[in-house]
Amino acid sequence: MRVLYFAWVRQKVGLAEEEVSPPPEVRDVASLMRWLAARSPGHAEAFANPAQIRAAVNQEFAGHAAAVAPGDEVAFFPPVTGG
Amino acid sequence: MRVLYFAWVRQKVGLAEEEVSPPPEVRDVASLMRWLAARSPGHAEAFANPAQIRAAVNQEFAGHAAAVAPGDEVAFFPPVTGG
Amino acid sequence: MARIAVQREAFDLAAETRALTAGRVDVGGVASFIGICRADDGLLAMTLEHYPGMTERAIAAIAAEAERRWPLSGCTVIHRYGRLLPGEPIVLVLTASRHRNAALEACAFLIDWLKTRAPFWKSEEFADGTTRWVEARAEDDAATARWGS
Amino acid sequence: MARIAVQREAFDLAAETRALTAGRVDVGGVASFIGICRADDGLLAMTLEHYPGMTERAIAAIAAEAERRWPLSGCTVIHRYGRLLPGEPIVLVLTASRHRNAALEACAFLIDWLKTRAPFWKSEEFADGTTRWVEARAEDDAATARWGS
Repeated sequence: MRVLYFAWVRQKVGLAEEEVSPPPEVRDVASLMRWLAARSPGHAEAFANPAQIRAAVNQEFAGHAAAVAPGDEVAFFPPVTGG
Repeated sequence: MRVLYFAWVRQKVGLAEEEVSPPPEVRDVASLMRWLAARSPGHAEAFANPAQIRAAVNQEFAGHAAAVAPGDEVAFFPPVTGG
Repeated sequence: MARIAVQREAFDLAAETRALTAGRVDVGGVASFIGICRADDGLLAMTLEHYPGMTERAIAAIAAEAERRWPLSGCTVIHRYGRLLPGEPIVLVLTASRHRNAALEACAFLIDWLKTRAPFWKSEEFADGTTRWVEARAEDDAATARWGS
Repeated sequence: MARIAVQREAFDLAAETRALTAGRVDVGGVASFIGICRADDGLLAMTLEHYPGMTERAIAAIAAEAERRWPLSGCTVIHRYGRLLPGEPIVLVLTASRHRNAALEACAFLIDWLKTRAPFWKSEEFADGTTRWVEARAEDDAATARWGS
């Protein structure tokens, strides 16, 4: 699974992207965030308040209940500020 | 008094503008239209249906009850179609 | 203070946009609208007649109303007259503001009011040799009315 | 089919406008909006980060929604990324239609949806050496919400 980070999520994690292999019980965005938070102090800080985090699964915006599976591209970022 | 005509009013009257000296009882746009209508068959045709005519007095849109006086510039035209 | 022009010539969108923003760092958005002559029903050309003197005053009054309603940093209205061919631009409205909504709303307001409050008349020439004066449309009056008076 | 571009470079408003109208005689109006970097609060520069790949898809989806809602003859969205200085343009939205209202409304819709549905993030640099991420604003969500979903 490819995980991407943007904006202050990227800065806190300290990585723009990483390949991860979460265990089978990680089936949705919310559980993936909890699992990623345990990887480093930076990850923990980035995911300390999940309500601040938005996600995309395979380049489509996705809620925290959305399913994730091996092979997916999952991105985490703050609310967008385009335009 | 300077009177100007635009669009099909101008075409029907056959003039773009003329200097006129209406009698003192011509005090508003409506009575000026009635007085002008008697000047020629073209004027009569142009002013046959006063409801189709809009006016400006001294370059400001004016209703048919608006006052007119010697020295004014009065214009007659169909509803505008700008933009 | 708006820039108003009534002219035969075409206008330069890029130059007019630059003029509204050059040297400024407080403009967050520029909205524009260009009205263009369409070739509906075999139209060959359109001739716009206007009321020199009053036209400039009327457009300036419309622009002043937009500046009263929205916090604009700049506003440009250029309206052409004379004979125009299909595809040719007729009118340009440009509005600049700190905020996008002010620019966008003022731009829509200006073009709606120009339709019903600027002294222009359009005569259309068709392929079959006929000509006709464009009549005012009830939907343009409705579009003006939605802004109140 | 909209033209979508996500690029570092500035865009050419006049050329993009011409591209939407060249050779056509059925376009009655072209509306545009340009978003520009402001120097608020001592801002020195703004850096836009985006999500390559998803950005183009998200903008294409927003443009397709505009084309579903309004009868557009053309639509262009160009969004820049990278470091931009005050006064520099950030985003261009252009819409063309037979009718002015369709062009104007679709243009306003597109910029509202880009604010809240395109994956961009802005980091601001200030004269005092600090930087901060621009936070999403409730009023942008409200502006998006007014169009329904």
